[in-house]
Amino acid sequence: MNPLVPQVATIQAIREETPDVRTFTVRPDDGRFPPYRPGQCAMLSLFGVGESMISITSAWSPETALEFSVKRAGRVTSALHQAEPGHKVGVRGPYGNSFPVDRWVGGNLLFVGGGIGLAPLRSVINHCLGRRAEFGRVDIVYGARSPRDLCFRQELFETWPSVAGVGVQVTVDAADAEWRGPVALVPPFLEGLKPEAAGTVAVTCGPPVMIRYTLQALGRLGFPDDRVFTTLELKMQCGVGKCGRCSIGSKYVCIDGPVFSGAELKQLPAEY
Amino acid sequence: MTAQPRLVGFACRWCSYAGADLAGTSRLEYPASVHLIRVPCSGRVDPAFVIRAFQRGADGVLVAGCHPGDCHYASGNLFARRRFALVKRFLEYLGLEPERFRLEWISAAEGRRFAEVIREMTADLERLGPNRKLREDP
Amino acid sequence: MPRIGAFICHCGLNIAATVDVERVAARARAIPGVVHAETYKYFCSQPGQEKIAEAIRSSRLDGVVVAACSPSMHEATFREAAALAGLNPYLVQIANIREQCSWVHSDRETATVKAAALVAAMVAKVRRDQPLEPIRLPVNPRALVIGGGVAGMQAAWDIAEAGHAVVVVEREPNLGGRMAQLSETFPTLDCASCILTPRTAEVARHPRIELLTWSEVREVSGYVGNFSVKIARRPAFVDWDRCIGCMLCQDKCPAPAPIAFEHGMGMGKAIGVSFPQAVPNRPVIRREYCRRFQGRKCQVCAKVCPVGAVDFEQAESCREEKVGAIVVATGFDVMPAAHFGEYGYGEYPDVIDSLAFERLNSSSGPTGGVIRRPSDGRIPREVVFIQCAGSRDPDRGKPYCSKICCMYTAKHAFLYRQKVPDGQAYVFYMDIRAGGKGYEEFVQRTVEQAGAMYLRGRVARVYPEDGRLLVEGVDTLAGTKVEVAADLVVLATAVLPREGARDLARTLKIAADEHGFYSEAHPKLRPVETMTRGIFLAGAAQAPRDIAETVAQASAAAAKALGLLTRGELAADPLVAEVDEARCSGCLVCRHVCPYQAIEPRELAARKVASVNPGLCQGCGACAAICRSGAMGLHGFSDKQVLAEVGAICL
Amino acid sequence: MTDHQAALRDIAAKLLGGGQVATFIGFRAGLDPSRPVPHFVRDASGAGALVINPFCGAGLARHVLEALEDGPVGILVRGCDGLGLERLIADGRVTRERLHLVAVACRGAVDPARARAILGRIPERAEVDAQSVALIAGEERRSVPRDSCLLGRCLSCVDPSPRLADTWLGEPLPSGQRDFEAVTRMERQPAEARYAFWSRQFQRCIRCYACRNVCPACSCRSCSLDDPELQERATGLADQFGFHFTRAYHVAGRCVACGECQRACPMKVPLSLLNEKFLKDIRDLFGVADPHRPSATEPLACYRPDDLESCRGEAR
Amino acid sequence: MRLLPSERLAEFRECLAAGGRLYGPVEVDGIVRFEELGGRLPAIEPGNPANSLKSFLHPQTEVVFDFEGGYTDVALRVPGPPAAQAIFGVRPCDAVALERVSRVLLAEPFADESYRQRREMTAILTVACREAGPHCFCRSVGVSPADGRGSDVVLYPADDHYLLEAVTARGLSVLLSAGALLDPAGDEAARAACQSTPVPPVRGLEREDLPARLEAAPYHPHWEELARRCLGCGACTFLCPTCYCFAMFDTVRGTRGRRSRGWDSCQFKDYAMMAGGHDPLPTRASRIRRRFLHKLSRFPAVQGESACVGCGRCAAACPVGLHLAGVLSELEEVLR
Repeated sequence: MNPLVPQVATIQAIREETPDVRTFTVRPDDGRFPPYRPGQCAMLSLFGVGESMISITSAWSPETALEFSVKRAGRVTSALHQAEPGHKVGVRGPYGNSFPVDRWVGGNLLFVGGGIGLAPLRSVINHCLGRRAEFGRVDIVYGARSPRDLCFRQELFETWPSVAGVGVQVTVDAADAEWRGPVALVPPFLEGLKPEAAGTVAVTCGPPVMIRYTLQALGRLGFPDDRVFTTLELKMQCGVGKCGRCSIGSKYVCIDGPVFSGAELKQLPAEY
Repeated sequence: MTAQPRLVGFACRWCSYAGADLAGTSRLEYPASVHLIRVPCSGRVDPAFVIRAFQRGADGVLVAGCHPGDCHYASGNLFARRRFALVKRFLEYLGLEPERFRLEWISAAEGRRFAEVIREMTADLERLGPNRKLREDP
Repeated sequence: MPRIGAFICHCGLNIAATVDVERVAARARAIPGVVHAETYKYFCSQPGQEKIAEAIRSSRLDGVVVAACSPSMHEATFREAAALAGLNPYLVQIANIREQCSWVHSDRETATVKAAALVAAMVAKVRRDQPLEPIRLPVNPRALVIGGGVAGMQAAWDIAEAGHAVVVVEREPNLGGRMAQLSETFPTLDCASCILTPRTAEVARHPRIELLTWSEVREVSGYVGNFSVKIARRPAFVDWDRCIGCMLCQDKCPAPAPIAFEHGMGMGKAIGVSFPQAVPNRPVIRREYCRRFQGRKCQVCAKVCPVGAVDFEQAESCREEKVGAIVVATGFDVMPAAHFGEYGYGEYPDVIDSLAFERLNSSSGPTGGVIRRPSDGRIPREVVFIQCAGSRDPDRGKPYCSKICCMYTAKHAFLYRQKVPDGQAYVFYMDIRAGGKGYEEFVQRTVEQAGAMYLRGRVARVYPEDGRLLVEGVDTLAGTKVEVAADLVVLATAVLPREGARDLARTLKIAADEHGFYSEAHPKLRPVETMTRGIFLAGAAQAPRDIAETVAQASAAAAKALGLLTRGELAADPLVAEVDEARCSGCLVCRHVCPYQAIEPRELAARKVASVNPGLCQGCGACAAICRSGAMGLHGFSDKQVLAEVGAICL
Repeated sequence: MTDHQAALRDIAAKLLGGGQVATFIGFRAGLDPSRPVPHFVRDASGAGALVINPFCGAGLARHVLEALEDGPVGILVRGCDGLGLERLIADGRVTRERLHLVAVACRGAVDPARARAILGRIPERAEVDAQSVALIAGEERRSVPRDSCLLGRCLSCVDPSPRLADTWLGEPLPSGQRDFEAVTRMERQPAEARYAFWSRQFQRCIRCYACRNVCPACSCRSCSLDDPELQERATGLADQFGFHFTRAYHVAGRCVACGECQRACPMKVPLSLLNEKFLKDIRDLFGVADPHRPSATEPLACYRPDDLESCRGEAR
Repeated sequence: MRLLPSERLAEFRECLAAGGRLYGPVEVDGIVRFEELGGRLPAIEPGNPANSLKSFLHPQTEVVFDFEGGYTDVALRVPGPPAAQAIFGVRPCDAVALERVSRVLLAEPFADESYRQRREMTAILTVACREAGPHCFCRSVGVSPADGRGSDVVLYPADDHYLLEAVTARGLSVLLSAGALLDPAGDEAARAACQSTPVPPVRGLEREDLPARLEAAPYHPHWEELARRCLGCGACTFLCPTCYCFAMFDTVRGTRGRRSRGWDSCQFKDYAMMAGGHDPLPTRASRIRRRFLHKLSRFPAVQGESACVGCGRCAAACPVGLHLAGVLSELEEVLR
C-alpha cells in the first residue's frame, strides 16, 4: 500500500479552543487507525487543498477517535478552519517517534508548554495521567500570548488540577480585563517557579523562540540535557522520510523526530 | 442534438456584453456554444485567461470589446488590440489554428453582429473539430 | 467551507420555457459548496427577494448566485436584497441565463446545459469574492463653472442660491458671453441686454460667487468631489482692485483696437471694456494694440488714471481652486469666413455673418442700432439672408443642423423690416425648423407682417456688380433660377464649439464628439452629465441650442452638481484595483496603462511599490492585466476569479 | 578582448579601493580554462582574480540584483549585459547611479562544449574575430567558422557593445539589425509541424526555472509562475505549453534578446525562438525599429490610435 | 558472462523492446537524452545523457491518487501498477545513483510503493565506460566506470562486441530471453578495460576528512560567495540522479481532483518555508550549503556512501558553473 495515500476520515466534532485554534475530532471511515504513542503526528489533509503534518493531541485508546488541534496558519490549516462536522478529510500515520515515557517511570514530570505547543504535550500528559501511579509529582506550566489564546481550558483549569499530585501554573504574556493570574513570558515564569530538577524529566513544546529560551532556562535550573525533551516542527510533504523537506543534518524530523532530547538537539545543526 | 464546440468568450461589460444582451432582447438565435465571461473591459483580459481556456478544453476563445475610440475607459481596448494581435500570432506560431482565437469589436448596439460572430466562429470550430492542442487530458 | 445559495429564476416563462430550471437547480446543488438551491417564478419580485433573504439567514449563506436576467437589469436589486438580509452585497453574482441563454437558444437540452454551466461559473466566481465596503470619498462643497455666458451664469446662480460657493472662470474680461452681443431675442423680441444685465449684476454681487474673468483653466487634477483646478489669469495691466471703473483711460486712449465683442463691426480701444454695461466694469489693455507695448512711448492711460491703477508690469497670475463639481459652459463660435469663398465672405465687406448683424442691430452697437452696411454706411434696401451657411453640409461644412439659425434669421428679417420699412429681406433656406414655443408663429409673422421673401434653395454664388452684390441662387420650389441684387448679405454661419474646446476636454478628461462638442454620458437619461463623474455640461458647448434651452440645461446641470455637493461624502463602487504590496516589484508598468493617473509610486521600507488611489480608479483593470507578477488585483474581477470561471465553464 | 584583462583588473581595483563600489562583478577562471565563472570581487586585493576572454559566456546583468544589497556595484558589461541592465533599470529594479559600468565590445563567446568537441580536448585559449574563431590548446591551433563553436546567443547578437558605459575598455563596435530569420523559417512550417515541434521541445522542460532566473526581464519579486493557482505545478504537456507561453509573454516587448535563457536551459529548449517571435511581431505590427532595446514605454504599455487590428477578420 | 557481437545490437534491442517500453540515450534536437528508442540504437557516447535515470523510476510528476466527490463524500482511486520497461545504455554512475536513491525511497517501514513497483518492472542495462566524459569524476566519489551496483545487466564494450553480465535475477531473465543472440564468453578483457578507464580526479573529493571539513565550516564566507553566483534555479537538483526530494500538490477539476507528487528542489526559495512564515533555510547560502552537505556529509553519515556519483550533470547544466566538482575544488582552496 502506498504510504502517501491517506485513509478517508470524517470530522465528527469541532471545538473552538481559541480564536485561531480549533480541535477536530476525526474518525477514519474504515474505523481502524493504528495504535499511536504520545508525541506522534499524522498527516491531515483536505482533498483538493493539501496536506499538513499535525500532532495528535488525543491519547490512544481502542475506541476514541483521533483529535487534532490546529492553529490557523497556512492554506491547509485555514481551509480546515472552514470545515464543518461531516466533512471528509484524509488522514495517514501515525508518524514519528514518541516521548520515551517508559524511561520516565518513577520520576517527576515537568511539562512546559506555550501556545499551540500544548497540543503534543496534551497527549503525553493525558497518557501519563492515565498511568498516574507510575510517576511522582506532575507539574504543568503553560503560557499563551493572552488569556483568549489559552488552549484546552477545561483540562487546564478543571481536569488536570483535580488530579492528585498534579500542579498547573498558567501565565499569559499580556493580560486582559478579566485575567487575575500571573503575567509573564513562559521561560522567566518557569525559572521563577524554581522547579526541582533532581529526579525530574522536563518536556517542553511551543514556538521555536519559546523552546530555545525554555531549554536555556531548564539548563540554568539544573536539568541535564538528556532529561529534557522537546518536539520540533518543520515543513513536511511526505511524513515518511522520503521527500527530504524536514531534514536537519542527517536526521529527518518526520521519522527520527519530532521528539528530541536536549542532548540530541545539541548534535543537530541549527537549521530549524 | 450534436455535441457543440465549446466557445469561451470574454466580453467587456459596456459594449460587447451589452451587445450580447441586445441580441437576447432582440431574440436573435445563435449557437449555445458560447459562454460569456463578463469583464469590465477588453483591456482587463490577461492572455493567461485565454491559455487557461484552451488548457481546460475550450475549442475556441473570443475576446470582445468596444470599438476603438468607444472604450468606456478611453484606452482599454487599444491596449487589448496590441496585446491580442501578438497573442493571436503567437498561438498560431505554437501551432494553433487561427480560427480558434478571435478578437472582435462589438458595440452595445450590435446585437446582430454579436450573433453573427458567434455563428461564424461556431461554424469554423465545427469544421475544425474538437481542439486537442494546448489541452490537458480530460 | 463556502456556503453558497443558488437561485434559479423562471422569469415567468421567459427562462422556464427554454431552460429546465429544476435541472439547473439540481446541477447547482451538486456543486461542492452550494448548500441551497431553489427556483422561483420571479426572484426580482418582493416575495422572490424575500426568499433569497430567508435562505441567506436560514442557511447562513456566504455567497449568492442568482440565475436570471442580465446583471444590467437586476444586479443592484439582488445586491440590495442580500444586504438587507445581512450578507455583504458584493458576495452576490448574477448568472445571465435569460438574455444570453433562454432568449437566444431554442433547444431545451443545450440551453439547460449552458444555463447550468453559467451558474457553475458564477458559483466559482462568488466563492472567490471578498466582502467589500463602498469607498467613501469626501466631497468639497464648492463648485467651479467654466464660462461666464448665460449658461454659466445661470448654473452659478442656481448653485450659489442653494448655499454653495461657486467660482466662475471666464476667458473674456467680462461676463455675458454670446448673449451680451445680441440685440433682441426671438420669438418675443425682448432686448437681450435688458434680460441679461440684471442677471449679470446679480451674479457679480452674489456673496457666494467669485468671478475670475480674463482667466483660463490650465490644469485639472483629482476626481469627483475633490477636483483641484489651476486657473491662470492673464495680465490686464490694470490693477482692478484700485480701478474705480471711470473709464477715463478708455476715453483718452489714442489706440483703436478691433475687439472681439463687436465681431468686426466696430472698433474699441487698446484699453477698456468690451461694452458699456460690462461686468466687472474694469478695463484691460490688449497688448497687441497698445502703443506702449508696441514700443512707442505712450502713457496716456497711466497719466489720466485718477487712482494710478494702470500697471504695465503686471504679469500672469496663477491660482489653485479646490472644488467638488465642475460645470462646463464654454458656449459656441460661428464658422469663420474662410469657409465661404463662394459667398465672398471676408472678401466683400457687405457680406457679413449673423453675429455681425446682431451688432448692427444692437442699440449699444457701433451703429447705435441703425442698420448700415459696413462698406459705405448706407442703409441697405435689399438684404439677402442665407441660411445653413456651413450647416447641414456634410461635404463642405458640418453635417449637423445649427438649430438656432432659422429663428434668428427670421428675427433679423423682422427687425430689419421694422428699422427699414421700405426694405426688402430675402431668405434663402433649405427647410424652416421652428420647433419651439411660439417659434412657428413668429416665422409666420416675419413672412406675413415683415414681408420677408423666403426662397427655398441654395445660393450658388455672390459677386459684386456696380456697388451692389448679385446673389445667384435657385428657387427649388418654383424650379427657377433666381438672382437678387442686394446691398447686404447676411450668412447664418454654422455653430461650432468654442475655439479651444478640445484642449479643455483633454484638460478635464471628458469626451468630445468629432466636431468638438462635449459628449454627454447618455443622450436620453444623462444629458447634462459627462462620463467623468462630477463634471457636468451646460449650453451650446454640448450642441447648438437657443437661450431658453441653454438656461434650462444650465439649471439641470446645477441641480446635478448640487446633488453631489450637498452630500458630505459620496460612496464609490469598491470594484477597483488594489496592490498586493508584498508581491509588487515597483516596475510601475501599471502606471502607463492607467487612464486615470490613479497609480502612484509609494515608498515602502527600502523599496518602491505601486499604490492605487481608489477615488481615481474606475476599475477598468488594465493595470491588473498588464501586471506580470499578479500583484495588481481588481476586486470583483481578480485573476483567480476569472480563471475559476473559465475552469467552471470548461468542465 | 583578452588584452583588456590587465586594464579591467586595474579599474576594478581602483573602484573597490576608492570605495566607489562595494562589489565588482566580472569573471574568474573556473575548473577548466574554457569555463570561467561569474565572480564577485569584494576588495581591491581580489581584483587580480578577474579574467576576460572569449570563454566568458554567462550574462552578468541579473547578478547586480543581489550584489546591490551590499552597496554600489561595478560590473563588466558587454552589449548583452548592457541591454540587460537597461531592462532592470527600466523596470525600476536597479538605479543607474548605483552602477559603474566598465564597457567592452564583444565579438561573441565560445561554447566550451562545442569547442571541446571540435578539438577533442579542453581548449586553453580562443581568439574570436568577425570571420572566424581560433581554438588553441597546447601547440594545436585550429581556426573554425564562428557558427561551429560560438554560443547560440552570440551568433544572433547585433549588439556587441553596450549603450551604457562609465568606463570603456578599448573601442565600441557598431551594432546591427536583427533579421529574425529563424522565426521566419518556423513561421513557414505548417501548423501541425509547428505544434509537433513545440510539443517535443516543451516535453523536455524540467521546470528548473533557470530560464526565468537568468533573465534580466524576469526580475519580479514574486513570479506568477510560482503561484499554483496561476500556474499549476503539474508538468503535463498542457501545463508546459502554459508555462512557456506565460514566460515568453511576460517578456514580450521587454526581452532584450540576450539569449541567456536559452544558454541557461539544461534541456536546450529553444526559448529564444519564442522570445524572438514576439520581438519580430512587435517590429512588424507596431513599427518598433529595435524592439529588443529598452525604451521609455514598453510596446504593450502604449498604443497608437491607428494600430492595425490584426486579430479582426483574419479568422474568416 | 555472455558475448554480444556489435552487429547484433539491433536484434538485441528488438528483443528488449518485446519485453515492454524501451528507452535509451538518443540525440534529439541537438541534445542527448533518454527517450523511447523506437528504431534507434542507443547513442553510447562518453559521459551521460542530459536527463537522468531517475526520470523513469521517480518521475518529474506522478499521480498519487485521484479523488471524486464533495465535502461530505469522497472516493479515492489509486493508479494501477506501472508497465514493464527497460532502459538500455545507462551509465554505471546512473545505476549506482539509483541504488543510492533506493536506500531512501525503499527504506521501511514506509517504502515508496510506486517507486518499488516501478523498480521491479524496470530492467536497467548499463553500458560500462571505456572513456570518461567531459564532466565525469566518478572515481573521486567511489564509483567505477565498470560499476555494476544498481544495474540489472552490465555491458562491457569491446571493439567489435559487448561482454554481458547479469547482475540481478531480473538481469538474468533478460539475458535468457535474448539467449539466441548471445554467445558464450570467456575473456574478461572488456571488463578489465572498463575497470581501468582513467577518470580525472577532483581535488578534495577523495579526502577522508571531507565531511568533517565541510561540517566544521558551516558558515564559511565562501558559501556567501557561492550564493552570489548561484541563480537559485533547480537545474542541478532536477538533473542530479541522486536528488529525490519531491513535493505533493492537489489539483481540482469540479468534483474530480488529483493529488500528485513532483520533483522539488532544495535550491528553490520557500522550499522549507513553513505556513507560519518560519524558514529554516532563509538564504541562498543556507540552501546551497544544505545541498552540498547533504551530498557529501549527511547522506554518507547515514548510508555510508556519498550521495554524489560523479555523473557530472550538474557541471553540464549549471548556467554559472556552480557544480559539485567545481565547488569542491574551490572549497579545497578556501578551506586550506
